[in-house]
Amino acid sequence: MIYLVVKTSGMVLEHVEVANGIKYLKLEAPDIARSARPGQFVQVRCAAGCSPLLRKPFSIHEIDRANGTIGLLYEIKGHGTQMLSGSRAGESMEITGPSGNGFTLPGDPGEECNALLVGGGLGIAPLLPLAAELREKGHKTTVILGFNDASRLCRTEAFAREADRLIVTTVDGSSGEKGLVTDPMSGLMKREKINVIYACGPEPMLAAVARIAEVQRVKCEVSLEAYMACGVGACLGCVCRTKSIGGKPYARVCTEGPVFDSREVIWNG
Amino acid sequence: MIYLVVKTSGMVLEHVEVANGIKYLKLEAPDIARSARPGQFVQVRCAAGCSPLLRKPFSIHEIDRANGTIGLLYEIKGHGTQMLSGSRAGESMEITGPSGNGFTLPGDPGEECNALLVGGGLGIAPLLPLAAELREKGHKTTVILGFNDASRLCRTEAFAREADRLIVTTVDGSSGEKGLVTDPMSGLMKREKINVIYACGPEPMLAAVARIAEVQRVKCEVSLEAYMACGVGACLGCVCRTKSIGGKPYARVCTEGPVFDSREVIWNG
Amino acid sequence: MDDARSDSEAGLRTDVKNCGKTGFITCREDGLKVEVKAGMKNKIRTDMEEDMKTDMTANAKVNMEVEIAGLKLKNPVLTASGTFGFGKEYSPFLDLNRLGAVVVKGLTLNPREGNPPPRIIETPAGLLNSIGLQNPGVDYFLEYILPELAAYDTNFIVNISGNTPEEYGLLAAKLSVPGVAALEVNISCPNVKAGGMAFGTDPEMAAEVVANVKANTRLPVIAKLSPNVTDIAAVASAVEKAGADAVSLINTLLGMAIDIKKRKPALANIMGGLSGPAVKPVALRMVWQTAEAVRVPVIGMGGIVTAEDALEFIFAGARAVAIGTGNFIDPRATISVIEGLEKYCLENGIEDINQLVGAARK
Amino acid sequence: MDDARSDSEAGLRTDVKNCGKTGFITCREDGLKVEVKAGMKNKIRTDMEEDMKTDMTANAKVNMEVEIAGLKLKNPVLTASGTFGFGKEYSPFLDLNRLGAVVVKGLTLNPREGNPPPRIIETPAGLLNSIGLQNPGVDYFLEYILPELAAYDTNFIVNISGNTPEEYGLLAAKLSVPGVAALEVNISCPNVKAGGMAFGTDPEMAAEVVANVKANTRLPVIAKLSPNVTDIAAVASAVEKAGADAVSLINTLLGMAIDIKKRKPALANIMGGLSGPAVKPVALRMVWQTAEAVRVPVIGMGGIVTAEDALEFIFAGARAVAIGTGNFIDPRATISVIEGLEKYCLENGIEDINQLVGAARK
Ligand SMILES: Cc1cc2nc3c(=O)[nH]c(=O)nc-3n(C[C@H](O)[C@H](O)[C@H](O)COP(=O)(O)OP(=O)(O)OC[C@H]3O[C@@H](n4cnc5c(N)ncnc54)[C@H](O)[C@@H]3O)c2cc1C
Ligand SMILES: Cc1cc2nc3c(=O)[nH]c(=O)nc-3n(C[C@H](O)[C@H](O)[C@H](O)COP(=O)(O)OP(=O)(O)OC[C@H]3O[C@@H](n4cnc5c(N)ncnc54)[C@H](O)[C@@H]3O)c2cc1C
Ligand SMILES: Cc1cc2nc3c(=O)[nH]c(=O)nc-3n(C[C@H](O)[C@H](O)[C@H](O)COP(=O)(O)O)c2cc1C
Ligand SMILES: Cc1cc2nc3c(=O)[nH]c(=O)nc-3n(C[C@H](O)[C@H](O)[C@H](O)COP(=O)(O)O)c2cc1C
Ligand code: FES
Ligand code: FES
Repeated sequence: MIYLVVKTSGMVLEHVEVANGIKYLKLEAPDIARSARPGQFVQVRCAAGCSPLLRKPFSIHEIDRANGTIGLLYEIKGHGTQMLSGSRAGESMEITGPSGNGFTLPGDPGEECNALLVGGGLGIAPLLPLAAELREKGHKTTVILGFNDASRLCRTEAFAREADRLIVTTVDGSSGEKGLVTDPMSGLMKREKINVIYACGPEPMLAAVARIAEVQRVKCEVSLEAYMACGVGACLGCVCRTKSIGGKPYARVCTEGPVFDSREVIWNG
Repeated sequence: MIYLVVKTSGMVLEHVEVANGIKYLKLEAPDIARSARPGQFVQVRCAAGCSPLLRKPFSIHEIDRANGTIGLLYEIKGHGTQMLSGSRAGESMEITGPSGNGFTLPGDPGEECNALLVGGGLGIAPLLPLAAELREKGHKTTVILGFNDASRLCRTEAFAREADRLIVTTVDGSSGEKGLVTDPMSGLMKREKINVIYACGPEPMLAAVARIAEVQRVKCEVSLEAYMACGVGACLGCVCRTKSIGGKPYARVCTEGPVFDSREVIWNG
Repeated sequence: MDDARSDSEAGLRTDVKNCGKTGFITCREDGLKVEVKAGMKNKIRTDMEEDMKTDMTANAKVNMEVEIAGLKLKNPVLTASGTFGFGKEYSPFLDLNRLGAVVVKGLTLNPREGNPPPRIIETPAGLLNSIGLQNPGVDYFLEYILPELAAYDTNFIVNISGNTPEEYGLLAAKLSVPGVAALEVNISCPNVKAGGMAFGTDPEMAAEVVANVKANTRLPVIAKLSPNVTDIAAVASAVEKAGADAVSLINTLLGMAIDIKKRKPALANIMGGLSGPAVKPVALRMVWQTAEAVRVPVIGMGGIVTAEDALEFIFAGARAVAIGTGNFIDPRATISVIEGLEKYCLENGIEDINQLVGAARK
Repeated sequence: MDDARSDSEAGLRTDVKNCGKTGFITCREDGLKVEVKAGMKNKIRTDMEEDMKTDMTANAKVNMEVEIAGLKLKNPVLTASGTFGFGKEYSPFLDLNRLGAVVVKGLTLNPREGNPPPRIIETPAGLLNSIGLQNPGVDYFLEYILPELAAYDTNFIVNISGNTPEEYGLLAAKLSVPGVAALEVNISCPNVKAGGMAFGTDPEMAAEVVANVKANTRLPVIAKLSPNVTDIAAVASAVEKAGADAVSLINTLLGMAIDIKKRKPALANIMGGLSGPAVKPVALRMVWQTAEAVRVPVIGMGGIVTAEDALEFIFAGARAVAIGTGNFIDPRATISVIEGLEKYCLENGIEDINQLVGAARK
């Protein structure tokens, strides 16, 4: 696999709060947009100085090759994202990317697939460009987006444009179906044949998705998160435990991942 | 001496570049404006997080008791002032003050004084409220402002409003008289009787002013700078060498200063 | 501005003692005013703050009290020696009576001038200092400062430094007077060339110093450890054996900075002590190791600014924490740590903060 | 996106070797593109960068070359072991040939899995890591990695760690092959329970390790010192006496962090090594002390991100500097340090960077 990774300066084009504590950031970054694939990520230097110290990883949430822009969707979590949230249109920031392997698109060219995309919380971010690309390639997509509650719901309109079918769940039922994002999966998979599942979200959710996929014998790719330092495979800081990737017990989330075949991952607990 | 020192949240009302790399910042801070005296300073937390770590000291450059505002004039020097320069109207920042002793106003009430104010570079900052107060009290003031070159010249209009006479010097002659800020002093003091000199600026300049004052036997107060941590006299980090203040060799710039009788100061080199 | 002002609009009043020559009218973040009357010598009444505190804990029922070496502290939050003066310097910003204890600036037998300036410089997330133990000497403290402190209703712990073990003993004897709640034995100040450093880096000498102090006082004795050692647990165990009732750590890490423009060390003294958030991971590791090695209570410090920082130390095994450089970042840091700890306990159903001590070790 | 692309618009071309399985099309900050052809094994030509470099130094005439233990380096900027992989991981961002040397990830006799995750966590201005020396082992390195590195025109220094002094000797013997420019003896990694740490904190053991390495190689030997000691100068002197041709410091400071939510240590390994700007003052102080104690060249590191940081170390007495955590903050940090140092020399009329070594000590 060949990929491009660049250090570049991205100019903020749009920066808005799309839900409680969640922001959408659109950057001009033609070098990254040109080669980015769904499931890849960028690392953003959130502030000058050393607070925070590290560039912070965010999934690429939108890829507009024609206009040379990318979109990010992020939650204000700690100091880095707090600092990032202060940036305004016209300012620019150091970013590197696109990094990581990205999702594997299904099937041979021409073969139509029925794909299920499952995103929990901010895990919805990388699924949008994936849905777009699946649609472009002529596949069928069902997207399930799970949020804690209505105040955190966002980007459903963007997903509605790309997905054939969109299901929204909230834990407290304040929007969409009440329950976990995994709840609609079994029913759905009983009613129709799903060829491939893509999931991103908190680890317990991913583990649940992986279990369902395994039981139903459906290929499943999950996008993992890890604290990252270098982002290019050099520091070995971001590893997760896998069964056999490269014959080693630990795989680097930044380079062998962030997307893994769910059967490869050894889940905690 | 009784003073008030508060920790408060100051709202940015105005923040503009007034010369190359020099900004004027107007803050709503009624608690500070109420009790501030010329020569006192505030400490500003330039950014959340720990980059920079310390609150940075700035002279109070304008005091508007009626409107509850203060003005600061600062140079973008290092990381702290760089971060500060990004703040916008409507945002607020943590500040403490007014701190320090401030200038001693001359003479007994009713007695008219002829005061000479000498400011070099950013050392002009604390002289503006001093000029205003001297004028209010019916004293006569001559202000000499020295800049490196025309690109750094600023706030002359504000000084012109408060001073009886204003002299501007630049090192390269690109504005006003060519030369050092101390150059016009001797001629001036030959022509007329100056009762008191107030000076603020880089240390070599202050040492030169102090020498002139001593030769001419004129009372002279200088406002010193020092790296500060606590700003309230607790850490003993900001000391300068003095002849006898409090019987101790070192005086704290933050509390015994920043204004000192020039005869008390032991100049470096 | 030469008269004390009363802010009757505020509708709240508190009498605060005049602090030495300088009186304060304090005014807090929350807009409440505190009036100062010059020369007043009454016991300080801070009804307003007490009210606030009571309000907060009324339904709460969190026990914040901890015991260090037989000394009861209202809460586990102390100030770190050398960063808080004698306490009163910070009284414009907060009510000292709310603190678990104030640890005052390090005292020596004779007055000390301290090091020439520059004495401080900021480093990434840290502060280098080489104050050099400037202080008025123990006798001045006893005569002029301690009587003033009696007006406050909090514990004052006195930090001491000597050139010889005997000097420490002498200091301990002199300071064993009412008003002094405990002694903190600074065997770790890296700025005094004559001895100070050596005591803290050698377990035997550290023990000798502590033994001398113990022989000269009945006050609780806290040994303050230097982090500039290969094996902190060994030093901690040695001072415990010598009778220390508690240990506190860390003092500053020896460091330096260079002024690029001058091509000279940034501090006149060349080297200085590093403190602040930068050192927190090292401090926390040493607290963890020390809590494992000794049975006496551990007072943790090094880079604490927020309640979260304090919790890290408590979880690592610290019975109490001290805030040093944090006071410079936010003069009300101690108060926000106290309030943050209490809030954490409330939100997590913790009735007694002592339950959290060493939680990460279990 | 499965094909290598050529960006003819850029009008510039460079052939870059395919780095293992993953090929890169690199694209730098400055908008220049570098094309990759999968499977290519030619000597790397980086005409464009060479041009830039020549341009910069043409009129300049600053000598940036330094000598460490007989090894000539183009400039005094190295990468710190463990932060730069085997070099090629960073080739998308910069031309490795511009570096003074690449110090590769620490190798051990046998492959090591490393520690379980989480392995890293950010702290104020610092990074804690407990990688646990994950590496493919020396034999894999010799067979698969070293041959690839031969394509680059820079020095590769190999960092080694062993469980016994004999193991260090064995590693040294195996690695004494063409393509390895020098050995850096890691006696200081705080993450390996079996030995690593102990060697670095005891002068005698440190010397024994170095002597074993020296006996087994004719390559220059650099001893990498641990900062977790009371007296760094003593360790430095001991390894110098044992034959070390240079010393490098500092390795990471032992530290820890606690995850408040989980009430558990944030790293699976509990403790880790602290690096980054936070440690710079400690590193600089130790470089100062070491440069005073030894005659062999000192390689300084710990928190260097900018040219100003590097100058501090050079002024303190470092002949060369290494950048570790700085690469994570800015993947082109090494290049901007090199350019910044050159610019500083130009602006200050320094013809030879060696003139600046120890400038703050004079
Ligand atoms: C490949 C990848 C893609 C990601 N995509 C997105 C995205 O599209 N949108 C989004 O909001 N977030 C995403 N994240 C997570 C994001 O990187 C973190 O939320 C961010 O780094 C937090 O930075 P901070 O400084 O604000 O928080 P910190 O102060 O660093 O930490 C705040 C809290 O978040 C946790 N945390 C920090 N970094 C990570 C991390 N890398 N992984 C998991 N937990 C972490 C910390 O443990 C802590 O509890 C992604 C992470 C990875 C590895
Ligand atoms: C009482 C007082 C009043 C001041 N008033 C003003 C003012 O009105 N306007 C203004 O522009 N500046 C003023 N200063 C100086 C101002 O505090 C510093 O310029 C500022 O703190 C620099 O912060 P920084 O983070 O941007 O720079 P840093 O990164 O901290 O340092 C940049 C450079 O400035 C030097 N420096 C930093 N702090 C100080 C300091 N306190 N004194 C002297 N040199 C310093 C450093 O040594 C370094 O060379 C005053 C200082 C004091 C003590
Ligand atoms: C300016 C300053 C002065 C200090 N003076 C003393 C002292 O006199 N005695 C002492 O035991 N520790 C002294 N210390 C160390 C602190 O008490 C504390 O141990 C250290 O700073 C770590 O805590 P912190 O990171 O919260 O500041 C001093 C620290 C600073 C910053
Ligand atoms: C992720 C990581 C891995 C490291 N691995 C090694 C190693 O294998 N061998 C070694 O000698 N030092 C290792 N180090 C230490 C660095 O080489 C360097 O000494 C230290 O990080 C200080 O420099 P810095 O602050 O520039 O990072 C590692 C550091 C980091 C951050
Ligand atoms: S973040 Fe460094 S290897 Fe993945
Ligand atoms: S800044 Fe702390 S005493 Fe002046």
